[in-house]
Parts: sequence; structure tokens; C-alpha cells
Amino acid sequence: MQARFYRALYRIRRVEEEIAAVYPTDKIKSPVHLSIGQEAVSVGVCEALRADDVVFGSYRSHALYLAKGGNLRRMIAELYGKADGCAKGKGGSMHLIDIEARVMGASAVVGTTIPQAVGFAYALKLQRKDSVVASFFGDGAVDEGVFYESLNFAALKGLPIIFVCENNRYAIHTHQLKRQKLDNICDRARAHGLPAEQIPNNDVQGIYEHISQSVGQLRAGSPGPFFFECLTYRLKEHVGPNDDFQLGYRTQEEAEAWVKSDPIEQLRAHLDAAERRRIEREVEDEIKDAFSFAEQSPWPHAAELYTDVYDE
Amino acid sequence: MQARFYRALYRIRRVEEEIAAVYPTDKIKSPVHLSIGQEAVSVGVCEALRADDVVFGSYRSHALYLAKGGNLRRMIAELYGKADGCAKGKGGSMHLIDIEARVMGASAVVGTTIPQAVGFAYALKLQRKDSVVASFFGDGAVDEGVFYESLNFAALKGLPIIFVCENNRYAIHTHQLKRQKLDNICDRARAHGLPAEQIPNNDVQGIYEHISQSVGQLRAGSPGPFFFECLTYRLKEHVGPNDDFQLGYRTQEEAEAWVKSDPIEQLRAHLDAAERRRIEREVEDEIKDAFSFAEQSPWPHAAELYTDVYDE
Amino acid sequence: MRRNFTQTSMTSDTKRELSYIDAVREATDQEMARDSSVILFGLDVDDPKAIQGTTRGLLEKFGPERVFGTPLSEDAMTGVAIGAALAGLRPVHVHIRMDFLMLAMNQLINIAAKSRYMYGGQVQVPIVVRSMIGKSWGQGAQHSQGLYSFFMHVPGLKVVAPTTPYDAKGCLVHAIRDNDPVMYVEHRILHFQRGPVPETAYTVTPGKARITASGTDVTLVGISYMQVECLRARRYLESVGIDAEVIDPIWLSPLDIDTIVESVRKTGRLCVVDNGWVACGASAEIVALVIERLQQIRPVVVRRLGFAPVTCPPTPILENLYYPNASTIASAVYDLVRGGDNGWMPKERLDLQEIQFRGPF
Amino acid sequence: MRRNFTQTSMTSDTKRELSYIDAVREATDQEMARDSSVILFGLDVDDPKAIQGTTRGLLEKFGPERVFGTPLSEDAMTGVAIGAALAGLRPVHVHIRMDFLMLAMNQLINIAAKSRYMYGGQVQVPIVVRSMIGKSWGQGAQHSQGLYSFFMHVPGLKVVAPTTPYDAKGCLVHAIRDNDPVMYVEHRILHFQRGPVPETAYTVTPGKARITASGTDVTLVGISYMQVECLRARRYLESVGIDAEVIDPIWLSPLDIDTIVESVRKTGRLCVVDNGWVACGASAEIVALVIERLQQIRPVVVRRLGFAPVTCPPTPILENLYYPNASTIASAVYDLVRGGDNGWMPKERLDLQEIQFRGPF
Ligand SMILES: Cc1ncc(C[n+]2csc(CCOP(=O)(O)OP(=O)(O)O)c2C)c(N)n1
Ligand SMILES: Cc1ncc(C[n+]2csc(CCOP(=O)(O)OP(=O)(O)O)c2C)c(N)n1
Ligand SMILES: [Mg+2]
Ligand SMILES: [Mg+2]
Repeated sequence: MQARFYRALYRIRRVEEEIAAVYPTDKIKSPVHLSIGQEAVSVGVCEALRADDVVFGSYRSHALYLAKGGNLRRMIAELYGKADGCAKGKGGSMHLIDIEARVMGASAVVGTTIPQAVGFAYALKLQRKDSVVASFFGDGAVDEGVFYESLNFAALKGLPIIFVCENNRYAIHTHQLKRQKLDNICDRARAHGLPAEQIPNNDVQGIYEHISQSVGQLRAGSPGPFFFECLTYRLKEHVGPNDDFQLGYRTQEEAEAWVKSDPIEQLRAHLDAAERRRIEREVEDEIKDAFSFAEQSPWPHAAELYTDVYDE
Repeated sequence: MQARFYRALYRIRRVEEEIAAVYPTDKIKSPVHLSIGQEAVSVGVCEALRADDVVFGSYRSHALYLAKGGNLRRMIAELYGKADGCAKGKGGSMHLIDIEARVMGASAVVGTTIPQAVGFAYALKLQRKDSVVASFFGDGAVDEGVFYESLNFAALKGLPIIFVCENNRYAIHTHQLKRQKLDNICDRARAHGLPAEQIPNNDVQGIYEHISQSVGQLRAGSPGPFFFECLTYRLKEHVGPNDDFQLGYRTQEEAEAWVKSDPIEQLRAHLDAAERRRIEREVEDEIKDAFSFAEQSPWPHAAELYTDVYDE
Repeated sequence: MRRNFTQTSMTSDTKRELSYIDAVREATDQEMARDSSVILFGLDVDDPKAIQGTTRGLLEKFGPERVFGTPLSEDAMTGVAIGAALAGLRPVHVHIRMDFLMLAMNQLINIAAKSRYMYGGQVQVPIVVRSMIGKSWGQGAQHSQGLYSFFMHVPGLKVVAPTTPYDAKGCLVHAIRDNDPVMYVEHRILHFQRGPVPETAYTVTPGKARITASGTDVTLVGISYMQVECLRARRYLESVGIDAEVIDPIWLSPLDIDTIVESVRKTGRLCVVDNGWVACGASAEIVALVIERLQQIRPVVVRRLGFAPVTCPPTPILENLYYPNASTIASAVYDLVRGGDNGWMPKERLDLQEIQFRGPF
Repeated sequence: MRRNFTQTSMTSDTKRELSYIDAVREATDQEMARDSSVILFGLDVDDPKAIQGTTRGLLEKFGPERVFGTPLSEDAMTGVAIGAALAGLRPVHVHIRMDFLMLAMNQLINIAAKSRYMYGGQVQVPIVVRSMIGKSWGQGAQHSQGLYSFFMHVPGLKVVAPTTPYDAKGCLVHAIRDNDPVMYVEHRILHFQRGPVPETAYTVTPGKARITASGTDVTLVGISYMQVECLRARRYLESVGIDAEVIDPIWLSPLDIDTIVESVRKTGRLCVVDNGWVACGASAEIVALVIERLQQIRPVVVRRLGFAPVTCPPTPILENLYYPNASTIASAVYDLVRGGDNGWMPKERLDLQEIQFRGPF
């Protein structure tokens, strides 16, 4: 398991580091909301999911997309705006999708995929499927009314869905406590009849165990939903490839605690050196391949502008 | 106090009974959402408010409007669509307003006046006024996301506002527990950091005391908001003048408990007969006067169609 | 492009008459029976009033998983419909008033309309959003709006506003089978219309307008409930020797402009009567399209009619002035045809009176 | 009705140049200093980026009660603005993208637009809703929409889309003083414009368009950012001997149609270039109004240009085709003036290149 976690975390981290490195060249003509520092949540959750389980995310979904098995080549091509992108260049980094991997969408409007995840879960239940849905969103989405409406309906119908709040404490530059009187997101979920738990500190193992347990209960047919608030931390600026401590809305010190407890470092220590090097080599090769794939992918044809508006 | 309560409750009840009696004549060309059975909530709250305190309500606001001191003649004229109506016939029964009485508006879209009440409270705080706002809404409004967004912001800013949920258990014909998993509206408010209390059974005295206490604290400058869930019961159909037990979504038995505990009957028992008769006579005279005022009021001029769209 | 009324499956069975309400109900019933992926939900679809009867009996027939009332959560429930559609269902989401769609705009405009495109054609959102426009009996500011031009403005949505029981059924059957989001616009007064409706399922497909009465002097396009007023206006105009061709666009997006253009090519005069406000409305679009198509080909005079540019007043005395009606339409068309401002206004004919509608709602 | 540019207070001080961003900031600053009832809020108005600088320094100057960031609650915060306005404040509510207004539609359409009317003229809702249209750098489906035609459609709202720093300040000063709800539409690219801006507070009042370049052959109406592209297109057209008059409506509601009609009466040709979709958009309304006014008075040819009728694609190769630009506008106008389909397209001139805008946002 530790090797699995390490590979998944290291891979996402390195992909995003490459994105950040390439960004100044303007080859990526798209905003990028990097997950660097938050990988543990997507990995912990998705490692506990089955291939036919479904996830929905936000504009900050690189980690989720990759953790759930989204195609790396097509993701980078999408950031490059190329024809082989996972949305043919028509989505961009904020709308990653991979139908095969059941990454069913990501939205640039905060909170908007939460009810879609609920609707998908409603369908799964009606269709008597035993797969489940995981809905990912940030602490900012908790400010939106649709969050409560969605939890209320999911609880009312006992749907097979797991809500995953990635609480990195900030909405852009505004701290949670400047937007919510209390630091009690789980209580808000409980008030709607959901069992809810807070998982501190990028605890990938803990997240994995909690989600595995909930998924097990859902597959066994007991009613959902479940709610988890995963405390995590965004190390880069809200959007873009850089650090932003100079802006002054947060301190370097605040970040250091998270850097120290970075699960990637922790896991690295536990891994046999040879295996670690093998994993890292494979990942580096895969990343090189993905970026050159994106480089070589053609631009979409002009005719693509008019396709996919309606069913043709 | 009991005489005050009795007068206020009896007056509202009788006004609405008259509306129901007149309705079949089609003189009231407007939907009417009667408060019969729910008067105790508006009376209990408004008796604890000052003239310069502000209220916002829903399309079911006849009781609120009258309890807060809204002009009866102009209310009936509004239902008749006449020029002397409280909105010149341009609002109708769902949009009652009386600026002098600080009844600042009612909306036909469920939940929409809640954030307006919050905004008004924000202004009062900024203006260093010591008056407070009371926001009235039903259990159906609790389903709407804007309810949570509004509570969250009011709590975050500690605003001088009291939220009053008139829980009559139904949204049109749909019971609360078909829309919300748990019967725990107060917990939902508490999760947003509001002190919240449920007041059972049309307890006009209890409502009055709770509100008085909260208003006292707000005037003394301690931060709001406060939340109260007042259990009550609508005796007539959702909209219109009739009973609706034949529809089968609720039972006559369910209603009987509320009829038995009707605060109007209870208070009547405690009143000296002479005083009671005096109150009732005065109220009956006032009602007769109001309906003939509405009858005699002219229709709006055709030119009124185009006024009040923009500032002229 | 033009659809010939008599050549549709109408002929198969013209005897049976249904109300618009029953036509909507039957379309839903038949499609739900045909396709188990169709579900129906919305506030009060399962309550005793059953959305004026349009959902009557469906809960009993298809069960509470496929037919259910919802919390008052228009925003989330629209997202739920989209999510269910992504999973392969075909949700029909019902709103008792179009005004309430303003709470669902984010999901409709930012998600439903855009998902197919922004996901590179890999997903589709086959949802039907039914909503009703209110009128009369003090509906007032917030229960009377016809806001479909918002949805005509945004690529990715389809919009239909059937005016007859026949089209109500045929358009709903198509809308449910359509793989794109369809805004299905009803009108409370039209609900009381009765007309021939075949028992078998049939479709009235997008992009086909219908000439509901042919004429040579002027082209009258009536949208939603205004189609009824236009047909009445035509009778008034007959009495003064003006022969109006009346067109029902039925589908507003995609819009069958060809049928309208062909008619105006013949008449040279166009009056569009909308069941909404004029500014940036359906009438503006239709006038602009016709002008773009016929300019330099033949001279055309145009006129737009719609709600007065004010908020809807509940008092009947003002509400009557707020809406176009057969007389005011006839009067405007008279001027359009004869030229100038003639001040002619027909007397209300009782035999043309609208179906009486009594409140409360 | 027509506003003469040189006769405004421009003359008072034409030396000082400001960016659009600073013009917005200065207008807000001056009005907040003048009137203590003005408050400013919205997501991130108080954060380090200060809405591209348009709110920079205002928190420090006016304090956290009058300038504050909000939770992500567009619906409720719009209601809060309305409620505060009912209590006598003049809120300015800021949204970093117009797309997010779809979450506020219920409060804007059902309450803000209707309160004065449905309460019989006893209340007013003097709010200003600032929102920005995004463009380029992968903004894509949900960060690029220009949806102001929705607000032009609904009586009770005013809509303004200033294109120059001068108008940005003058219109915002007026909007804050206006007693009706004003939708104040900005464009991310226009933010980088620089131009003369008087230091003193002045107003650019509703219902007055501006002729930004006079001409005789064709009338070019450019809305929001498209005003810039129209002025560039005019230069291209000059090179082939076509003399275009360019008009900036500035205020879209109330709309100064007189100035446009007078221009078309002279040129006989109208091309409206909108920063949004065409169907039921501002261009449809302007074309319909002009035709209604000039029909039977003089022949007119019209053309509408706007976003391609698709969802906005982020990839630059398709995004370039999605938007009208100086060349495509010039090409369309060339055909409108010369007649037929000439396929003429000017070569991009670097001296007319748009202000370069680099991401991420
Ligand atoms: C409805 C809406 N309002 C505002 C924005 C602007 N915005 C983009 S990201 C963001 C912050 C969201 O914070 P959070 O949900 O915590 O996600 P995080 O960025 O921390 O991952 C905001 C306010 C938006 N995209 N959508
Ligand atoms: C946003 C919205 N959705 C639906 C409706 C239709 N509707 C009118 S009243 C009502 C029930 C509201 O119930 P509640 O809030 O409990 O108030 P009550 O009628 O019980 O006083 C509904 C669903 C509406 N007016 N507004
Ligand atoms: Mg966050
Ligand atoms: Mg209720």
C-alpha cells in the first residue's frame, strides 16, 4: 500500500511541478489551479474507490483526475489546448474529464458539481448499481447554498455518495473564518443528517481507511451519504505556478508545518531505496512522454468550433 | 398583556375570516394565503417589537402585516386591487408593505426576503441604530440554499436580526419530513453559530417572552442573530379560503389538536366578559370600515401602469 | 421546413379531444412506460393537485423512485437532474412557475447548456425542464414572467413553447427523447385548451413552425399564449377585410425562421406578438432575422407587441393593459397594413372570449 | 440626446491619463468619500489583488464596515445588497465574473427589478452590481460570458457597459447616485485601457450614446470590448475608402436609440457588433428598434456580429474564431457596404494590435 500511495502522490506532485516549470513558456494558455500540497486527499480517497466508482471535482482537479486514473497524456494535451486533450481543447484545465476513468467532470463555478454528483448517485441507486460517487469540493463551496441543498437531498434519499471537503482554509486569499463564523464544517453536514468526520493533516492512510470503510458499507447496501472534511494545504498560489507568501494573506510559517508533514517525504522514508528509484524513474518517463505527446498533438481543426453544441 | 394578545389575535382571525367570506364574490381578484391558525407567531413576535423595528415576510403575511401595525384599510384595498391599496394595487396580497409600520416587504418566491432582512440589519448596525429586524419564513424556506447563506452571513457579522421560522409542517401539501431528513431546523441554525430555540404549540406568551429577551440583548448591543422555530399550524388550504382535509395529505385529527389549543379560545376564557365584548365590538367595527373603504376606493388610473418602474 | 398540419399523424385519429393538461400527462405517461430511464420530479409533482393534473396517476403507476416531489431547492435539484442525465437517465424536472427558474440559472446556463461542448462531446444532458407561465388572478410580479428569451440566447439549450394539446404532447414526447437539454414552456391559460390528440405517441420535432391560419396581407407570429390571441385577432381583422397569416413557431430554439420568412416574403408585413417583454426578446430576434433575410429582396414593415415594459401588476384594471389581446393586436395590425395611426379598435366579441380562468391560482 | 464628447468636463483636465482600473477605483473612492451611505462588498474586494486593483486602498480608507469581502454566497449577498438599499445604503456589489451572476438571478430579476413597482413606488433599490466579462487565456465556458441582454430584457434594471476610462468613471459615479439598480458591466481586457480622466467627480448619464468616430458610409455600433475592435475595424475600412461612423451606446438600458437612428438615417447601413451572443441579444434589439424607426422612411441594410453561437472554447486556436475582431468586422462591413460576398479581409496591422493580456487570470 505504501508503495502505491508513494507512486500516486509522487506522480501527481511531479506532474504539477512540470506544469509549473513549463508555465512561463506560455505553452499552457490556460489558468492552472495546482493541487501541490493537497495530493493526499485525492489519493487517499481514490485508492479506496473502484474503477467503476465516479468522481466529480472543481477547477482544482489535476490531483483528482490523476488519482482516479485519468489519462495523463490527454490531460497535458488539454492544458496545451490540443486536439488530443481530454476535452479536445474545449474544456481547459478547469474542466477535466475522463469517461473511462469515471472522472465525470469539473466546474469553474464553485460548488456547481456537488448536486451533479448527487444526481449521479441517485441514478446509480435507481439502476441498482453498487458503485458509488465521491464529490470533491473546497471549503469555499461550503459557503454556497447549493452545498446545503445538495446534502439535504442526498441525506433525504440515502444516496451512495461520499462528500469530500478539501479544506485548505482559503478561498483564493480569504480565510475560512472570514467567511464562516465557526470552524465546524462537519457539524453543518451532521445537521443535515450525515455522519461526518474531520481527517487532519493530509493523512493519506487515514483518509484511505475511512473512505474504504464507508464505501464498504455503501456497497453492502446501507444508506449513504457520508461526509469527510479533509484538512490539507495549498502550497502554491491560488491560480498559477508561483508561491504567493509575499501577498501577505498567509505566512510562510503556516506553510512550513505542512511542508514538514508532507506525506510524500514521510512515505519516501519508509520505502526501500531501489523500489523508490524504480517508481520515480517510471514516473519521470511517463511525464516526459506526456508532455511530448502534448507538444506533438495537433491543434483542433477550425471546424471543431461548431461541433458538440447540440447532438448531431 | 392578555387583553393585548387577545385583541391582536382576534383581529387577525376575524379579518381573515372576512376575507374568506368575501372571497367567493370574486371581489378579491388575487390569491390569498391565509394565516388562520398561525396568528400566534406574528402576534407573539411583534408585540415584543418596537414601532421602529423592521419585519420582512412571505406571501403568507396578512398576520405579520397586521400584528406589526400595518394599515388594515389599505391591506383590504390592496386585496381588492384598488388605488388606496398599500401598494396601490400593484403588489397584491403576496406583496404587502407598510413603510410607516416598518413592514418592509413580502415576496411570493419562497425564502427571498430572508437575505433582504439580513441586509437591512447590516445597515441598521452600520447606522448605529438600536432597532432590530425580524425575518419571517416557513419550514419550506429552510429547504432553500439562500436560507443557509443568509444565516451564515448574519452570524459572521453578528447582526441585530431575529429569524422566525413558522413551522406549520407543510410546504403546500408536502410534509417537512418528505423534504428534510430530520426534524431539526434549530440544529441547522446552530450549525451556523446561531443560538436557536424551538417554541411549541402556538405559545403566544412564550414567543413574546423569548423575543423580548433577545430584543433586549440586541438593543443592549450584544451581537445577534437569534433563531426561533415556532411550531404552528395552518387550518385553511395552502392558498384560498377553504378547508382542504378532503385532499388527504393531512388528517382532520391532526388539525383538531391545534383547534383545541387555539390561543384565541384560551385567552378568551381568561378575559373579563365586558372587556372581551368591547374588544370584539371595536374589531368588528374596524373590519366593516376597512372592507367598505376597499369597496369605495377607486380603481388605479390607467396611467399607473407605467409609473414606479424607474425613479421619475 | 414548413410542417403541414394535415399530413401529421393527426389524421390517424382526429376524433379524440384532450385538454392540454391531459396531453402533457399522456406524453409523460407513454414515454415513462416506453423508456425506464425517464424519471419525473419537481416540487409537488406527487401531491394531490399533481401540477394541475399534468402528473396525475404517474406516481402510482411508476413508483416513488421514478416520480417524486422534491425539497424547495431549485438550484440543487437542477444539478441533480443534470447529474442523473450524465448517468444515463432522462429527467423531467417540473416548475410550477417559470419565475422560479431564476434560482436554477447557474445550473442551466453554466452547466446544462455547456456540458456537451466543454467536455468535448463526450457527455450529454438529456433533461427536460417544464415550467409554467402564470397569468391573471393577481399572479403579479413574480408569477407571470415569460423569460424564455434567456434560454434562446444561450447556445446548447433548446426551447419549445407548445400552444395546442396536439403540440403539447408531440413536443414533450420529442423533448424527452432529445439528447439535449430542452426548456419546455407551458402557460397556465393554455392548460385549459382542448383539441384533437392522437392516442399513439408521436413527435413534433424541433425547427418546424406551423402555419395555423393562412393569409396574404400580413404575417402574425404568436408565441405561447399569444398564439391564441393572434388567432382571435385574425377574426377581427377579417371583419375589416384584412387577411392575416398566423404562424406558431412552436420551437423557439432551434427556430424555424424559414417558414416565417417565406410568409413575410408573400405578405411584406410582420407582426410578432410575444408572451414576454419586447426588449431583447423573441420578437426582437424574429424581426432581426427576417430583416436580415429579406433586406434588398423586398420591402418589409414590422411591428413587435409584448408585455408592457413594466412589472406585471396584479390588479385586473392594470393587468388588462399590461398584456396584448386580440383587440389591441388587431388594432396594431390594422395600422401596419393600412398605414398610419387609424385608432381602429374592434369591439370584444363574446364568441371569441378567452376560456374563463378563475383563481386562486 | 446625442452627447458631444468635447463639450463634457473632459475639457476641464485632459492631460491626466488613467487606466480603466484606476478610473473605477477613483469613482468608488470619491463617491464613498462624498456619501457615507455608499458601501462596497463582494468576494475578494478586500484581498491583496483587490479585484485587479479596482478596490485597492478602499478598505484602509473607509474601514471594514463599509468595505468587506463576503462568503461565496452570490444569491444571499445580492439579497443583502437589496435589503441594505431598502434601509438607505447604496451598496456596490462586485463579481469577478459575469457568469457568477447566474447565481444571483432570483434576487436581481424577481426582487431588485420589481421592488419599486410591486411596492407601489414606496421603496427604491439603489444598488450597483459590478461584474466582469473575461476573455482569453483559457477563460473558457464559464468565465467569458457577456449576459447583459438578460438584464436589458427586464424592466426595472438599468444596464451600462463603459468602454473607456472616462466613461468607466463617469458611469460608475452616476450608477452609485442612481436610485435604481444598475448592472455595471466591465470587461477584463478593457481594464488595461488608458485614457484621459478628469480628477473631479463627473457623471456620464443614462440614455446617452457617444459617436466615437464620425463617418458617412456605415454605422458601426460596438458594445463593451467590441467598441475597441470596431474602432480598429474603422481604420482597416479607411484603407479601402469606406468611412464608418462608430457609436458606443455606453448605456444599454435605457438605450439611446435616437443617436443610432440618426446615424443610420444618414448612412443607411447598420452593423452592430456585440460582446455576447446574437440570438435575443443587444444586437437583435438595436437592429429591431432601428428598423421600426426607419421603415418606410429610408431603406436600411443591417448586419449583426457577436460571439459564435457556441460555448466559448479555451484553446486559442478556436477562441480566435469565436470572437469577432477588427478584421472580421471590417470584412463583414465591407460586404455590407459594397454588397455581395467579396471575401475581402484586411491583414492584421501590428500598430492596431490589442493590448497584450497575459494570464493566468
Ligand atoms: C460561484 C463562484 N463564485 C466565485 C468564484 C471565484 N472563485 C474561484 S476559486 C474561488 C475560491 C474557492 O475556494 P475553495 O472552494 O476553498 O477551493 P480552493 O480554491 O481552496 O481549492 C473563488 C471565490 C467562482 N469561481 N465561482
Ligand atoms: C422558490 C419557490 N419555489 C416554489 C414555490 C411554490 N410555492 C409557493 S408556497 C410554497 C410552500 C412554502 O412552504 P413554507 O415555506 O413552509 O410556507 P407556508 O406556505 O407553509 O407558510 C411553494 C413550494 C415558490 N413560491 N417559490
Ligand atoms: Mg479552499
Ligand atoms: Mg410551511
